[in-house]
Amino acid sequence: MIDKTLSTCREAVSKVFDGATIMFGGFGNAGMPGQLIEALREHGARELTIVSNGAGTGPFALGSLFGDGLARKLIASFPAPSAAQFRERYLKGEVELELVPQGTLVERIRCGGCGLGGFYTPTGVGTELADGGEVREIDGREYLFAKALRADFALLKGHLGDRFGNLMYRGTMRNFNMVMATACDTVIAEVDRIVPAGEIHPEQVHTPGIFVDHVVQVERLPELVKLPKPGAHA
Amino acid sequence: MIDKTLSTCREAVSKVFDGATIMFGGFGNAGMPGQLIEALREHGARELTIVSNGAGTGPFALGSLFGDGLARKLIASFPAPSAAQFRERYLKGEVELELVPQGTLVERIRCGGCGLGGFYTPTGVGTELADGGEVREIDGREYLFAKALRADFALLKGHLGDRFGNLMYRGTMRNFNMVMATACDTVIAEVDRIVPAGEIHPEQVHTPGIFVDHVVQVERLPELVKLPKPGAHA
Amino acid sequence: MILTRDGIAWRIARDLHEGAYVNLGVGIPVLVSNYLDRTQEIFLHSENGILGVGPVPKGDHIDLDLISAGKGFCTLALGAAIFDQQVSFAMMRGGHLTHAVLGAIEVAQNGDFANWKVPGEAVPGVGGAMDLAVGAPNILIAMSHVTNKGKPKIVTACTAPLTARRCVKRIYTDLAIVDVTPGGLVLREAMPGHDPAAVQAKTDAPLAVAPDFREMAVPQVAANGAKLVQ
Amino acid sequence: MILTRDGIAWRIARDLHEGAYVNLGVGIPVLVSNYLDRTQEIFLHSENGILGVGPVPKGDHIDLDLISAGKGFCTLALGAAIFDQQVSFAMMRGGHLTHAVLGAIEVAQNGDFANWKVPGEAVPGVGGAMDLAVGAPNILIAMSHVTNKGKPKIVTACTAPLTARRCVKRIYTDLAIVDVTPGGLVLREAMPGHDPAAVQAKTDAPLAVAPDFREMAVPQVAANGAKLVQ
Repeated sequence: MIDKTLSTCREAVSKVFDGATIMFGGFGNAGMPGQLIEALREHGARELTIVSNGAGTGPFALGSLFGDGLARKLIASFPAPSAAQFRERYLKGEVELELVPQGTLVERIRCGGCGLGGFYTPTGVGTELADGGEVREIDGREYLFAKALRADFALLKGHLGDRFGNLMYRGTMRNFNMVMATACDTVIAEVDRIVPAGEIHPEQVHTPGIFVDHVVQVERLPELVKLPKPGAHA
Repeated sequence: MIDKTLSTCREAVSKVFDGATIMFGGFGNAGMPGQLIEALREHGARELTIVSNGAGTGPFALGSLFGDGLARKLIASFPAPSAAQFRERYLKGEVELELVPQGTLVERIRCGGCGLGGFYTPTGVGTELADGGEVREIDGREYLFAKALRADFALLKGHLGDRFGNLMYRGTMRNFNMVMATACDTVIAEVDRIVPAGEIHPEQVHTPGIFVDHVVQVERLPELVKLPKPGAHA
Repeated sequence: MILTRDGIAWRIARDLHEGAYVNLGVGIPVLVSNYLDRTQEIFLHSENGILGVGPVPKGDHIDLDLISAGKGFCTLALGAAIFDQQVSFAMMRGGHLTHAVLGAIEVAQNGDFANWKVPGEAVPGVGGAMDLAVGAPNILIAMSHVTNKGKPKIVTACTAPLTARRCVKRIYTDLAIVDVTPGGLVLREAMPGHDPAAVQAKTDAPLAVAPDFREMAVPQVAANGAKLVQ
Repeated sequence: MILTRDGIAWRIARDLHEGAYVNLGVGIPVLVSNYLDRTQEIFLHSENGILGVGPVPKGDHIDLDLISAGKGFCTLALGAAIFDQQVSFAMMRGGHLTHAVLGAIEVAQNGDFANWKVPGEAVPGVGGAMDLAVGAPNILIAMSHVTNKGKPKIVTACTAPLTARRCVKRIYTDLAIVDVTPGGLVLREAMPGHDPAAVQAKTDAPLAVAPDFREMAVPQVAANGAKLVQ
């Protein structure tokens, strides 16, 4: 019987090694694997390269990895002004930043997951993020070359999971989790609930288990649910 | 009030012009827009370029377009031996064939739909389908360049549709329908049932209405449901 | 008399109509959602994976898993769809949205604009701005006409790092509405008390005046009580 | 004594174990599903959009919308997932499947193989064969050892149009099991009555004999009554 479930986040992240590249799902707190990140922080692997849309929004979660000095590089599209821990390390020159437009980041990860070598995007052509990049004209429009991106580990968050590794998300949890699940050697997901095999309808499996190595059930930590002021965005 | 529904397939295909490039969803009979194809055949636009995984499996549906001599070119991965109407025209030199590996076909369409210019795939390197193509080494592996593909029209089949153009599929109907919906100037879908707005749960919308122009409810024609012998494939 | 931030948003909302698929950037653009004609069906896109963002939830109707790109909680409108990042950016970069409303630091007369690298901000962040800019056929800019120090933001050529080239279609400022056309900038509307010469005086790039140039008509106060002019 | 087509399939099934994600091509490969150990959980992939293809449906339990890549009706196994073509080919080309079992016209000693362009077939069709071949880490070939006319199909270099280069890991024929290794072809098993020299006589490329070479052990008849040897 296939069983990809593990009982603790500690066990799930125990193989993460110094110097590893790790992708982190989540956009804001939705789909952000807060408990796996906390276990990773306790695990203490160093010199990490972090692939994520942002760099956290405070001292918890991703912010704590920068706060503890565990990361040497960030590949991201938007390290927000609220990502104080990252920014402090970055401004001291202790962490490198590879800034990638969000759509290009998504697509580079997708390429890495689906066996493609790279692609041409119109995004960023003529901007300083294209500096040194290869520009090619295709059918009269200029495109910028971008290369596939893979990582050693993915830390993801789903809503439901099963022993096959199948994942189902809720609301806006899907975000980066779905592409990242395809592009890493070892894929670890925390979920709100592990359900019996077959309970997730085959048509509602968002991330098929083939992409997932380990699933851990967690309770949501209240401190990871930061309540933004309503009205920030309609 | 947005209303993308139309009452007849005839009306839905009425804008198709001579020389148009048309993508057809479906793999086998699942997700194959049989009634739109029949309306297109009656509409009679000629010199069509057809983009489809195959070329039909008999005198009905896609096969009828070749049978009636309406197509001048097929871009496909697998015109099966049962695609007699296509094969006859092809062997007479009346229809051109651009043969593309299935994964490359899917990805070319996806690129066309998501604004990318092209991509590098390992598929086909060193084969006669790569002849004349650009090969590039990326991180020690050889890849073949493939260009985005778009079309003037997409004819698709969904299970449920609504007035916003949202589509939901059943079983293996998704196949090419989901990518093709993103890559064509005018996207027309036949569905088994048009449901009231809001009845398709937002998390179960497979093709968001932004990609779809027209939705028509049809009854499944019995003659389009060809019953294959069970056991052909487990 | 010039527009407030709400006033700019209100004016932009008047130009969005049924069937539009719109992404609203941070800053003034997100305010546009407060002024849309609710009798028309307009789909708001959020790049984290929603088409059909609804109003901000009230009280205990918050769903912790449902946030918009600004990271605030949101609801879903009738006909909404949820998806992942690759589909979301397919909509953006693939040209499926009809409009993106974005803030800007500078807009050039050829449609170049700069909005991602704020001067004085030591840590750069770009997000989805560049993808929106190359994708949506109608890039609408919402910004003040001049900087805090009175420097024109509509320029002959951008000096700030570009977000994208030749993509802006229309600029809405607190003072005027300016179209970017192949022939150059065209002044379409200006606030009462600012004739074309006055607008030109605050604009670095040359403005042609539209044949149907008119005074902008914006009420003092919106239905929600917000001040639109000052 | 050689294997029947069912015999080759039966023997391949013995090498597939719990947790394998397998695509079975047309011809002999699809027969493998009849001989899998049902006490082990093995996921069958169908390139039209299923992971976890179940048995062929019986009688009126047919779902018209549920077909597999061979276009026959199918069912779903416990834990199955449904998806579209782009996800399906991500699994294939992205190296996520553990095995692909494919037919072949020729296999070369360096792991090149040819299976898509059948000699004498005037209309070419390739389907997903090339994508599978470059993706799955274990490409297993199922074929007769020689052609109808007795010509060896395991060759020094392919003459038929290639499907992919240097990707075959193991060849299962009606006569033998041959591994493709960096050092060349290695004969692992042969049918009773065929010693290595006899297999070599029907093989164009040179075969080394594995240190643990053995006689293939296949029963005469399978549990489902199919004849496995002839």
